[in-house]
Amino acid sequence: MEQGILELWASTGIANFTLGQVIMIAVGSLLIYLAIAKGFEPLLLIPIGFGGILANIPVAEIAGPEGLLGILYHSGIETGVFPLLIFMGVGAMTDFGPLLARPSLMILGAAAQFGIFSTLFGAIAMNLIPGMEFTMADAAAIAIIGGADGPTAIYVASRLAPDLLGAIAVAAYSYMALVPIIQPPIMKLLTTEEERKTQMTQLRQVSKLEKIIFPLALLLVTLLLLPSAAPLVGMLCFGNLLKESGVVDRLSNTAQNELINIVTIFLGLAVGSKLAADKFLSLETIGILLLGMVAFSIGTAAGLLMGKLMYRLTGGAVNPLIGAAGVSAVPMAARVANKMGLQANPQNFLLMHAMGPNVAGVIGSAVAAGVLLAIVG
Amino acid sequence: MEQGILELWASTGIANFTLGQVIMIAVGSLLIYLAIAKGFEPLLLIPIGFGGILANIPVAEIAGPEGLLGILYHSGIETGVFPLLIFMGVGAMTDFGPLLARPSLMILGAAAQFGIFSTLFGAIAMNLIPGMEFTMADAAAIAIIGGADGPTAIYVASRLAPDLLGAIAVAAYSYMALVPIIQPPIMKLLTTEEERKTQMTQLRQVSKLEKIIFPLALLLVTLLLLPSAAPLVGMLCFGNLLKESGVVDRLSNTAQNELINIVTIFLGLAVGSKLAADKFLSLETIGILLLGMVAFSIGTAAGLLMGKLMYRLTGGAVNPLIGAAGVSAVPMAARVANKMGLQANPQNFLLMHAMGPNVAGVIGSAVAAGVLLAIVG
Amino acid sequence: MEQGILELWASTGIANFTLGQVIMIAVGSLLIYLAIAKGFEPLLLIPIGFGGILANIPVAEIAGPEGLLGILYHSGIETGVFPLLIFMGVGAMTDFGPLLARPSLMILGAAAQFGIFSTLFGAIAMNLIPGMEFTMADAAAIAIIGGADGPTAIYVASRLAPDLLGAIAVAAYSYMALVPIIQPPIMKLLTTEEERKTQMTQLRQVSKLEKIIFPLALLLVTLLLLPSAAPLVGMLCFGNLLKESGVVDRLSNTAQNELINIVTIFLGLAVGSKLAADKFLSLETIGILLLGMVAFSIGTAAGLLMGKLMYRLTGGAVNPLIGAAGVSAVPMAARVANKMGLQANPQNFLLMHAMGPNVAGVIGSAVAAGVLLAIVG
Amino acid sequence: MNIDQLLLQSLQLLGLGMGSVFIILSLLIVIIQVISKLVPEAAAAPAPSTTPAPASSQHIAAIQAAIHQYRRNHQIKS
Amino acid sequence: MNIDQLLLQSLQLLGLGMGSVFIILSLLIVIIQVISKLVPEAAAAPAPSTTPAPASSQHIAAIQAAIHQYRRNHQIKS
Amino acid sequence: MNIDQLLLQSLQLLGLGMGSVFIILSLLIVIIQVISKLVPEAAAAPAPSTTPAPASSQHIAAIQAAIHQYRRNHQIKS
Ligand code: NA
Ligand code: NA
Ligand code: NA
Repeated sequence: MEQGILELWASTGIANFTLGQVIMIAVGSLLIYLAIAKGFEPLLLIPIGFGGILANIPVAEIAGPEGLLGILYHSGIETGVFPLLIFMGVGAMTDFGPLLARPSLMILGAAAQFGIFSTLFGAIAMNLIPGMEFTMADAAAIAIIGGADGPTAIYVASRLAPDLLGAIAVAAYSYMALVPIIQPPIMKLLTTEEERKTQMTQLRQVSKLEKIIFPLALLLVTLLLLPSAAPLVGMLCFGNLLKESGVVDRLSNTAQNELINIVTIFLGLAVGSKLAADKFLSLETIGILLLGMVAFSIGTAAGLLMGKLMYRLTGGAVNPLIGAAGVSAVPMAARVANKMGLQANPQNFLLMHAMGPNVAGVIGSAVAAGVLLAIVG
Repeated sequence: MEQGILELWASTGIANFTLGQVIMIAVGSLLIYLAIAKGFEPLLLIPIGFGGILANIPVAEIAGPEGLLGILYHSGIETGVFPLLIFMGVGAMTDFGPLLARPSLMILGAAAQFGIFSTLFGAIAMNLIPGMEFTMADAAAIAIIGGADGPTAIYVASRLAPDLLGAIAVAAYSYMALVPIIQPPIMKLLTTEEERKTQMTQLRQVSKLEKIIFPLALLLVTLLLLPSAAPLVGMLCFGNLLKESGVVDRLSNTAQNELINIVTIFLGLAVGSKLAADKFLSLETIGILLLGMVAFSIGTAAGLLMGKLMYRLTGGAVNPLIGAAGVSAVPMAARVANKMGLQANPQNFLLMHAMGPNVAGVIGSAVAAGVLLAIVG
Repeated sequence: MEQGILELWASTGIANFTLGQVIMIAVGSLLIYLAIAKGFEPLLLIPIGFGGILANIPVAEIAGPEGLLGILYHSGIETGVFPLLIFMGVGAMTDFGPLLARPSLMILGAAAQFGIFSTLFGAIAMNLIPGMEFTMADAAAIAIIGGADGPTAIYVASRLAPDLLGAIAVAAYSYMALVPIIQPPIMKLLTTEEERKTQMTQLRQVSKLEKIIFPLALLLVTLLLLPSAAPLVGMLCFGNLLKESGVVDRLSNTAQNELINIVTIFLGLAVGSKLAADKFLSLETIGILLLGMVAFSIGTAAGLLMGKLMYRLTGGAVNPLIGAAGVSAVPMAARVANKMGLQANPQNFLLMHAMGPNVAGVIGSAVAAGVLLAIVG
Repeated sequence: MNIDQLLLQSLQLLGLGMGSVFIILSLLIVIIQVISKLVPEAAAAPAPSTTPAPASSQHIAAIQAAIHQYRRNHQIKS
Repeated sequence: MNIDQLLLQSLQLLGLGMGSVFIILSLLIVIIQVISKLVPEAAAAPAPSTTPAPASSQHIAAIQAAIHQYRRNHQIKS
Repeated sequence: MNIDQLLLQSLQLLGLGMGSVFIILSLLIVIIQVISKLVPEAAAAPAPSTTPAPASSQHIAAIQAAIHQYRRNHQIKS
C-alpha cells in the first residue's frame, strides 16, 4: 500500500513540475484571460492558450509524439494542411468586391509589406546582441509576423523555423488583436487632421463575373511569377471561387463554417503544443515579441506613407488612413481606419474603402511569404 | 543582388513551365468553366478542375508526396476512405421507397450494367490500335465509367489503375453531366411515340419498417454472394440505415451534409492531383474518353431495351423510358426520363417511377464493381 | 468460363464463412435491433453494430489494416484521438451549473466510483475460474465499465487492453442504455419510501464567471494531482471552456454538433471493428458482460448509500435517490432518479438536483481512469 | 497474355458480370417482395406526411436571411 | 505474478483509487466554494434567462420543414 | 556565414521582396482593370441585393431559440 502511494505520488504533477512549465501554464492562462476578458482574437487564443497549458503538464506528454497535441501538430501543422485549409475558408469568406471596384488601392497593400522585409533585416541585426542567434530562416519566419495574417505566419514558420512557431503564432495573433491600440498613434503621427477628414467617392458596383474571374486571375499571376506562393494563394483563390461561382453553395458554406471551425480548434491546440517551456522560455522569444511589434508598426507606417502619396497624386481623392489597413489583420485594421476617419469627420465612412487595401494586404503577405520560401526555404 | 534576381527568376513558373503543364492548366480551367457556365456537376468538377490547375504548377509540388493534394490523395483516395464516405452520404440521402414500391423495376438497373461489361470488352479490343496498351485491370477501371456513379468509379480506379484515375474521374463526372444530351437521342431511336406516352399507375405507400429492413437485406445479400462489393454496398447501406432508422437524425444529417461536403472538397482536390500532365496527356486518355461515352450509350440502350421487354411482358404497364434511368447518374437520368415522358404526353409524370431503376442502377454498379474487383483485382 | 465461375464462387461469402463470423453478424444485427426498436443508445450502438457486421464479412477484410474500419481504428482509437474529441464535445454540451450551485453533492459522484474499483477486484478474482485469464491491465479496462461513461471506457480500454475493447464498449453502452432497468430495483431496495419523498430546495443561481473559472480550476487540480487523467479531463474542460467563455460560439457549436457527430460515426464503426469473431467469441466476453453488470450495480448502490449518509447528516435536505446518478450515464441516470422521486411524491422534481452528482460522476470516472492508467498502464 | 486471351477473358467477364448482376438484383426483388408480405400492412397505411407542413417560401427566405446574418456576425477573422 | 499477489494488488488499487477520487473531488468542493465566495454576488443575480423566449412548437415545426426543404434543394448528386 | 554577409543578404531580400510584391500587385491592378473593361457593363448593373430582405431581429431570436431547443432535444449522451 505504501509503495502504491509512493508510486502514485511520484506520478503527480506536484512531484514533477519544472519552473518553466509553471511559467508556461501561467502564460497559457494569461492568453485565455486576454481572449475572454479583453476579446483578443479568442477564436485562436483560447485554443492556443489551452493547448499551451496541456503541453506543459508533466508526465502526461500530451504534446509528445503519441499525445493528442503532438498528433495534431504532426499531421496538420508539419504538413501545412491546417493553415492551408484555414486559408481556403478565409477565401470563402472574403469579398474582393471593394478591391475590384478600385484596384489602384492594391498598392497600399503592397507598401505595408515593408513591415515584413524591414523586420527581416532587424532580426538579423539582433544577432549583434550576445545570446541571440537567428539564422536567415529564423529571421524570415519572424518577419512574416509583419504580414498580420495568422495562417500565413503559421505556414511559413512551420516550414522555416518550427521551433519558433509557438512564439511566432502567439505574437502574430496578439498583435492582430492589439491593432486598435498599436495603429492609432502612428496614424495620428503621420497624417494631418485635414487628410483624415478626406471623404471618398462611393465604390462602383462590381459584377458577378468579375468576382468569379478574379481568383482565377490571381492564381494565374501567382503560378506564372511566384509558384512558391501557390499553395497559400491557391487555397485562398479556391475558397473564394467556391463562394463566388454561386453554384456550389454547399461546399462554400462548409468551407467557411464547419470545416474552418474544426480546423481552427485543431490548429489552435497544435500551435499550443509549441508553447512547451524548453522552447518558448528563451531570449529568442523576447526578441520575437519585440520584432513583431516593430514589424506591425513599420508596416502600418509604410501603408500610411503610401496613402499620403496617393492622396497627393490623386488630388485628395484617397484618404491616407486606409493605407494602414494594408497590413491586413482583416477586418480589424479596416475598422480602425474607419473609426479614425469618423473621429475626424462624422460623415466619413471609410470601412468599405479600407476593405480593398485590407484584402490586398492578405495577398501581399502571401506573395511576401512566397519570396521568403523561394529564397530562404 | 543580381544573383538574388536570377535565383528568383529561376524559381518562377515562366522559367519552368512545360508545354504539358500549360495544356493541363487549360484543361483544368475548361472543367471549371463548364462547371460554372454550363452547370456540369459543379460540386465535383470545380474541385477537380482547380486541383488539376494546382497539380500542374511547376516548382510548387502541390501534388507531390509532401504537398497538400498529394497528402489528400495518399490519405483519402489511395486508402479508399473518401469514396466510401461519399457513398455513406449518398446512402443517407437516398430514398429507396420507389424501388421498394415496385421492386420488379430493379431489373432495369441490372440491364443497364451491360454498358460496363461491354466497355470492358471494348477497352481490351482497343489494344489492337498501335500505341494503346490497356491491361485487364486498366480495362476494368475504365469500364466502370459505364456505371455512371462517381464514387464507385473513383473507388475501383484507385484500386485497379491509379494512373488512369484522373482521366476516369473526369470522364465519369463529365458524362454524368452530359446525360441530358447523351440519352435523349438514344431514347428516341429505341422507343416509339406510343411507348413513350405510357402512363404508369401510382406507387404504393412503403412502410417505415420496410425501409429500415431493406439496407440490412441488401447488405446480407452482398456479404453472402459478393463480399468484394461489401465496402461500397456496406457504406451505402450504413448511410441509408442512419437515415431510415429515424433514431439518429444527428448522425444522418451530418453524413449527408457537413461530412459529405468536407469529403467532396478533399476528394475533388485529390482527384485533381491526378491531372498531372505526364499521366493525363496520353493516347490512353483519348481512349478512355471514347470508351466512357460508348459505355454510357450502351448502358442507356440496354436499359431501354429491357424497358421495352417489360413493356411487352406487362402489357404496357411499364414505360420503357425509365429503363434509361437504370444507368444511375442519380437523379439526372431519372429527370431526363421524366422530361422525355412529358414531351410525349403532358400528363405523364415518370419521375418517381424512374427513381426506382435509378437507385437500382447504383446498386447494380456497385455489384459490377465487386465482380471486377473479385476477378481482376 | 467454368474457371471464372469457380473463381467467383470461391470469393463468395457463402464459401468462406466461419461459424464465428455468422454468430458475430447476428450479434451486430441484435445491437442494431436493440438500438432502433428499444432505443438502446442508438447514436453509438447503430455504428458499433454495423461496424461489427462489416468486420465479420469474409474476404472483404474491412477491419484489416487496409480496410476502412481498420484505418479508422488505427488512426482514431489506437491514438486516443476519437474518444478525446468526443470528450471535448461532451464538455461543450455539459452545464456544470447544478454542480457549482451545490458542490457538496460532488461526493455522491465520488462514492459511485466504488463500482469501478470493486469490479477490478472481481475481475482478478474471476481468474480463479478455470479458462479465465485476466491480467491486471485487462481487469482495469473491464472495471472502467463501472464508470458508465463511453468515451472514458474506450480510451482506457484502447490503452490497457485493446483486444477486449469490443466487448468493453458494447458492455458499457448497453448497460448505460439499461440504466432505467438496472437502477430502480436497487434504489427501492436501499431507500425507504420516506427518503424517496424528500424534496430539495431550489438551486442558487450560478454566475457566468464561476462557470468560466470552473473548467480551469478542474484542470488545475488534475494537473497538480493526477496528470495521467489530464488528456481526458483536459479535453472535457476545453470543450466546456469553449461553451462557457461565450466568445467562441462558432467553435463551441461545432464541437458539440458537427465535430462530435463525425467522430461518433467514425468511433462507432472503429469500435465495431473489434467485434471480429476470433476476439469477441470467448469466455472472457461473458466474464466482461457479467462484471460490467456488477460494476453498474455496485456503483449505483455505493452512490445510494452515500446519499443516505448525506440525508442523515443534513437532516433530510438531500434525497438519497440522487446518489444513484453519481455513476454518470449522463443524463439517463439523473432522469431515472427524477422518475423514482416523482413516483414517491408527485411534487418531487429531482432532475436538476441529480444533474450535479451526474456530471460529478463523469469527473469521478475520469479521475479513476487516471489512477488506473498511472498505476496499471 | 496475348490479345486473344485477353479478349476471351473479357468476354467471360461480360458473361460472369452480367450474370452476377442479374442474379443478385433478382434475388433482391424476391427478398423485397417477401419483406413487403411479412411487414404488417397496417404499419404502411398511416405514414403519409412524414415532414411537417411545407414552409412557405417567404418563411424560408426569412430563415435563410437570418442564418446568413447570424453567420456574418460570427465570422472568423484571419 | 500469482493470483494472491494480484488480488492483493487489486485490493490496494481499490484503496488508492477510492482515496484519490475522494481527495480530488473533495478538493474540488472546497475550490468551488472558495470561487463562489470570491466571485462578486452582483454578477450572479441578473443572469436568469440566457436563452430567448422559447419558440412555439409551431414555429419550430415550420423551421424544421424549411431546413428540410432547403437541404433537399441543395443535395449532392452521386 | 558571418553577420555582415547575413545583413547584406537580408538587405538584398528587402529589395527583392518589396520589388516582387510591387510588381505582382501592380500587375494585378492592370489585370483587374482589363477584366472590368472586358466584362459587359450590363451584367454589372442589376446585382444590387443578393441577400433577401434582412430578417427582423425578433425573427432571428425566435430562430435561434428554435435551433437551440432543437439541438437540446437531439443531444448525444455521454
Ligand atoms: Na498582410
Ligand atoms: Na449505375
Ligand atoms: Na462515472
